Amino acid sequence: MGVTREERNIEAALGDSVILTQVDKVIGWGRKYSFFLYPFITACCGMEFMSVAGPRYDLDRFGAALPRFSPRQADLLFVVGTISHKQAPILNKVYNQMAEPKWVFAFGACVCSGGMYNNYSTVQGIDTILPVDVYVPGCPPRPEMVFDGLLKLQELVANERSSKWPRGKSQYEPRVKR
Amino acid sequence: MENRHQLDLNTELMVLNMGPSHPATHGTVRFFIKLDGEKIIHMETEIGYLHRAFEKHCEDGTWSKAFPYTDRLNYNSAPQNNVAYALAVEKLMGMADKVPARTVYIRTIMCELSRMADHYTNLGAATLELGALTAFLYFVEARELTWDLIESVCGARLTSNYVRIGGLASDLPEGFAGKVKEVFAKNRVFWDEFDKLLTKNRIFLDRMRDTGAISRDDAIAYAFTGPCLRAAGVEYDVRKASPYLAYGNVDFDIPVGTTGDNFDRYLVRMEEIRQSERIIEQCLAQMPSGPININDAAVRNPSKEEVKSNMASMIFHFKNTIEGIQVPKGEVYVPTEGSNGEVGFYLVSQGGGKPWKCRVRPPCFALTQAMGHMCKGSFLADIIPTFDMINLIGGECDR
Amino acid sequence: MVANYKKVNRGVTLTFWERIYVMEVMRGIIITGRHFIRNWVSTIRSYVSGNPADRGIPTIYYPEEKPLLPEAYRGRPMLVRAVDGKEKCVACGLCEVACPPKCITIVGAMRPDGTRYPETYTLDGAVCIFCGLCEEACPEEAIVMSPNYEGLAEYDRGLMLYDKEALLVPEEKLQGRLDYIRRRMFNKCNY
Amino acid sequence: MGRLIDLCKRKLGDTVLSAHEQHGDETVVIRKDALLTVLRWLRDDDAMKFDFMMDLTAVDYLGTRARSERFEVVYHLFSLKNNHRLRVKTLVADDDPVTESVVTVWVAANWFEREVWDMYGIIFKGHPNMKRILLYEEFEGHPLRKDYNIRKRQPLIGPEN
Amino acid sequence: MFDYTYLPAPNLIPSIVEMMLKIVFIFSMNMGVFAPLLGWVERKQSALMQDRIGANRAEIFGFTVFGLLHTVTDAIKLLTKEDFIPRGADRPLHYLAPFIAVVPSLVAFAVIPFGGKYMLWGHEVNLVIADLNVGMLYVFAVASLATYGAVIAGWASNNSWSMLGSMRVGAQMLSYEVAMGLTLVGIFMVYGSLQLTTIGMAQENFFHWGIFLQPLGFILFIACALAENKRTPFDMPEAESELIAGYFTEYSGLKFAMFWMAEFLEMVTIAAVLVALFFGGWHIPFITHQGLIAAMGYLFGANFGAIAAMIIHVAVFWLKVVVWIMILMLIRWSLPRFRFDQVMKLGWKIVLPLALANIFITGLVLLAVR
Repeated sequence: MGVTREERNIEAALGDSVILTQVDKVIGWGRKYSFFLYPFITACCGMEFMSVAGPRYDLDRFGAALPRFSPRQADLLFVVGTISHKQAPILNKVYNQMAEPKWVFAFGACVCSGGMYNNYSTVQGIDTILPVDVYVPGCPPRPEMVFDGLLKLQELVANERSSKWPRGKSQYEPRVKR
Repeated sequence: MENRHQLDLNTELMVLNMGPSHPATHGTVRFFIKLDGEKIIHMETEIGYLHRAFEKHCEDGTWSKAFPYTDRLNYNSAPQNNVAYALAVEKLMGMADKVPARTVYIRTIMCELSRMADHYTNLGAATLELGALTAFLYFVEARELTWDLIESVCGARLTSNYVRIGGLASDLPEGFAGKVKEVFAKNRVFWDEFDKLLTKNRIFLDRMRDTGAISRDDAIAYAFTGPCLRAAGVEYDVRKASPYLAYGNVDFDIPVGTTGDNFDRYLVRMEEIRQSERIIEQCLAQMPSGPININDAAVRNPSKEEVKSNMASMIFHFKNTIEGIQVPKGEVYVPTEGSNGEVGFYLVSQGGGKPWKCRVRPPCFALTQAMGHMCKGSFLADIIPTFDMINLIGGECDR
Repeated sequence: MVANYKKVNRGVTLTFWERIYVMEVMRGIIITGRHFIRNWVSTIRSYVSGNPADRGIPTIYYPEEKPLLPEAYRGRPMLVRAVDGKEKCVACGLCEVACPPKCITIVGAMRPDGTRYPETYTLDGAVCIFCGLCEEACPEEAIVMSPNYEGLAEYDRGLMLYDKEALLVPEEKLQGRLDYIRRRMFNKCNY
Repeated sequence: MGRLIDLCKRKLGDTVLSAHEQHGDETVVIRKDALLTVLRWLRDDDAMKFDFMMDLTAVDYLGTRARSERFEVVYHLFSLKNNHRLRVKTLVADDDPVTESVVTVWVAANWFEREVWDMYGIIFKGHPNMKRILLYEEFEGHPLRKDYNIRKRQPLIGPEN
Repeated sequence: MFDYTYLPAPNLIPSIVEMMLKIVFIFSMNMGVFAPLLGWVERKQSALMQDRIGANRAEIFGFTVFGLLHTVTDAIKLLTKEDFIPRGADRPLHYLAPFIAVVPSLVAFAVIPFGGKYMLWGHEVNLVIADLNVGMLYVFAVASLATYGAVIAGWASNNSWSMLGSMRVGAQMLSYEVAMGLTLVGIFMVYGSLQLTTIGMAQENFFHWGIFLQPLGFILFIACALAENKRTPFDMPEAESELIAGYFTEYSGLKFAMFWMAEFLEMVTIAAVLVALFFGGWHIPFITHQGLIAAMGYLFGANFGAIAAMIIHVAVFWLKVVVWIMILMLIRWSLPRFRFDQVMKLGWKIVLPLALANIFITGLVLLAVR
């Protein structure tokens, strides 16, 4: 039944034993080819995301074609499109709801840095509220750029130590409860 | 009557919060739904999750810097917004008739190409949310081919930033007409397959027909425009009512529905794709040669050669870029037919290089407003086709 | 040559065969099944022959195969290094002004021979929207939108802050784009 | 002067504060207190028949006009039957930003008026649900007013910047 | 009522060995081959239908095996995923639900014959785990248990979307179970038995296959079976665009995988029932059961010939099952989904009356023939 947080802590206490590193490798290999996405699509980049998943580029080749709209079943939070301040608490909530291990993929300039929307309503890069693993610039990025990012993420995941998990919740709490 | 029925069965109303991260709401809308079983008793729509301060940004920059922002209004059909904005500024400057004929035709072609791309996306996404993933991906590929055309002209797949005040960013590439022919031949196959898969499929028909219907009068009262209005049987299309660009010179049909339900909207959009192809083919046949920009250094940056060789041009180039194009005082409203409905730019200039106000009339805004009206009394599942056929584009609705 | 309003055919009257689901389901299956078999056969053929062109599917196997980009494609902006090894940029600052997201910062300086050059030229790749307005604003053809789109993804936002050295590219590598903008965009015959 | 302006002036008399035509767009400025009656007449009269309220917005003329005329609420009307357009404006003062709601005339005005309230802080009397629409309730100020700085952020989560 | 002959009375040891082998075979076929492989088949098949290539990049020492390894990576990923139980959930039931969902589709296989009867060294081998004389009733009984898994999952999750999903499951499964039972009454009347082996043997003649004798029953059964399986066009309980993930919205990791597996296993069961009832079970068209055994016996000798015939029959059966699974997948990926009330309408107003009419007509025809 999965791995509970307590077991993770034991692993962390044991440190870098050889067996654990080998296990990490196998787990990393498994994880890197099996991302279940949570597409958090808000804006223009979503159209490009359709293309990424579409026949021409085919995200499924990387084993990441199964979008799960329930955050519990997703591993990779694809933040696609501008995040406004109104949207930010929801993004944060979705991130907190995701089951470990989880990664965050910043898709497009708006998500990376706010892009051209340096104004009162736009979050200036989601890394101000969440930990982000890979940034893909472009407005919107070409599907090839997205795959570059995905390959980088796969590399990151393959070499991850299990002691990294759990990542826990986002460090911020919304100011207003709704 | 309804109350008594509820008392009899002693059902409890269920309040459901749908979105904004719900798969059917495109991430930008939240519905508060009161359900009696699966029936919608009351529905409220909340938008604004993609408010990106379009107007404030336009007021912040020069006239020509607004183009990238207009791209991202209706991002499915960026060239249309570019064109609409350029037309408004040109009209405000009183030089609408000085734009070269070739530019007019190229703009028409780009408008129609993006309309096709928009409808492909919209219809595809609608079927995706109704569960037919395969049909969706056929249209994604068709859109991909259309985008290839747009990219070969504009240099970007989605956010084209192609039109300029008094001209265009670049000329059509060599051999464009031939490529268009190839792509259209392929797209027609996809269109036919999509049509065969869905139009007469009873499952699809039952989902679409008589759901989300709006009467003619209600559609007018809610200021519907575009395919949704025409589906309700109102004969109104800006391209016909007040022809702009080259629409007066081409022959095409404007599909009109009868009942204003989702199925009519679907049919109207399907037909518009075919008509757009017709318009483009005619435009390509009529395409005049010549320049694509106004030869007026105060409006359109002069060519690079001239900037390098001519001091006056150089000064204009610097002034246009730094201070912005000087637009006389005044105000203007220019309606154009976007893929979702009337996209109108209302510009106010107080003189100088920056817009005082740059307002866009968002067709989706008015359409989304009627969601509660259209969905009342129908089932939870009917929200999906209705909302898809409204074609809410966050960038345009929330700006 | 006028537009006409035309009622769409609603196709309301389904025939009996269409009403009973079965025939329509069969038709749908035949269409998708045709795709399935065609693509299956062509994919196997391409496995055997090793020729990607044999695949009936439009999928591009990205990291191994690259798409064919049109000439007009705007990738990441690059600075042009002239044949003599110096940057073409004269630090006039027009691109800085023209950039809608304001991602460019330039500090200009003077060479001993009196020509201006950018001492630092920073472009924030995380902010850039690839709109091409800098290219249009540049009077010297010193910044152009290269067809380069690869390797832009990063683990850290700070790494996307490109300095002058990262942006400078020899002129001959950008020749295609330079030709294109001279021919199709800012050519005199276009005015 | 355009045909519609003439018609308006003849019928409405001194409720029309001013009128002008530019680039073929006809504009009438209406006294605020007569707004509802005028708009209703514009909708129902056969020569006018403005059944579409295409757009409703406001403009902030801070610094270029007297404070009593700071805001303009702009209605873009369209008639399907007669295929003509008219722009109707009304002036709203800075210290008393209140005007009549036209939801009873055109249902479509509902969200547009909420948006104007959100962006400009103009209150529409008689509106059924005068709440912010694009921004969130916690937002202070009205961003499209000329005195609101574009970079003044009020985040709901994360660091203040 | 019950016929106890299937109990291993006369020669105990070979019977127990036979029984164990059969159970192991079916279990490994389902859990070891079909559950993981179907994930891959579904992925690849849908990809090719949609002009894509599908998962093909997972590699181990440079081998990608047409993307088969993605099944392994998925398994590893899901095994190491955090197991999540939402706040306010009913913990024991939340744990129990996925098991309740998986087990019935496995257990239902006990009565489905995947081959005929063969004499091996004087011991009769009957290729069905439990040759119940009320076989089909048992399948119905067990299949209806699966409903509980979904309903409990939705209820235990403390989430309104899950709840809606499980409500839909309950309603949909109940209504289609009734219809499904009735659609098969025609088959029972024609073959005069509820025992699946008897029905299987009766289809030895190609023209006595269920599809020819009960065409309407076949179409209705497919509709009901799809509805029972909760896949498009009947995937209301888990409709992504309506209910996010339906009743298993709040499940993660392995428990989510179990729901997934349950769906695939159900598909195998449905395909197997279809083949057993309508497509001649293990029979090859125009070749009789004894004919094949005799032919093989002529080639390899009596015992080994029987083994060869057995292998051929089992292979034919599974081949038919695989073809049917692929057809079911084609249906799943080609069609849009119904609306909930339309599903109910279809179930109660169309399928059920038609099933009754089918029984009536079958009865009349049988009367006329006899």
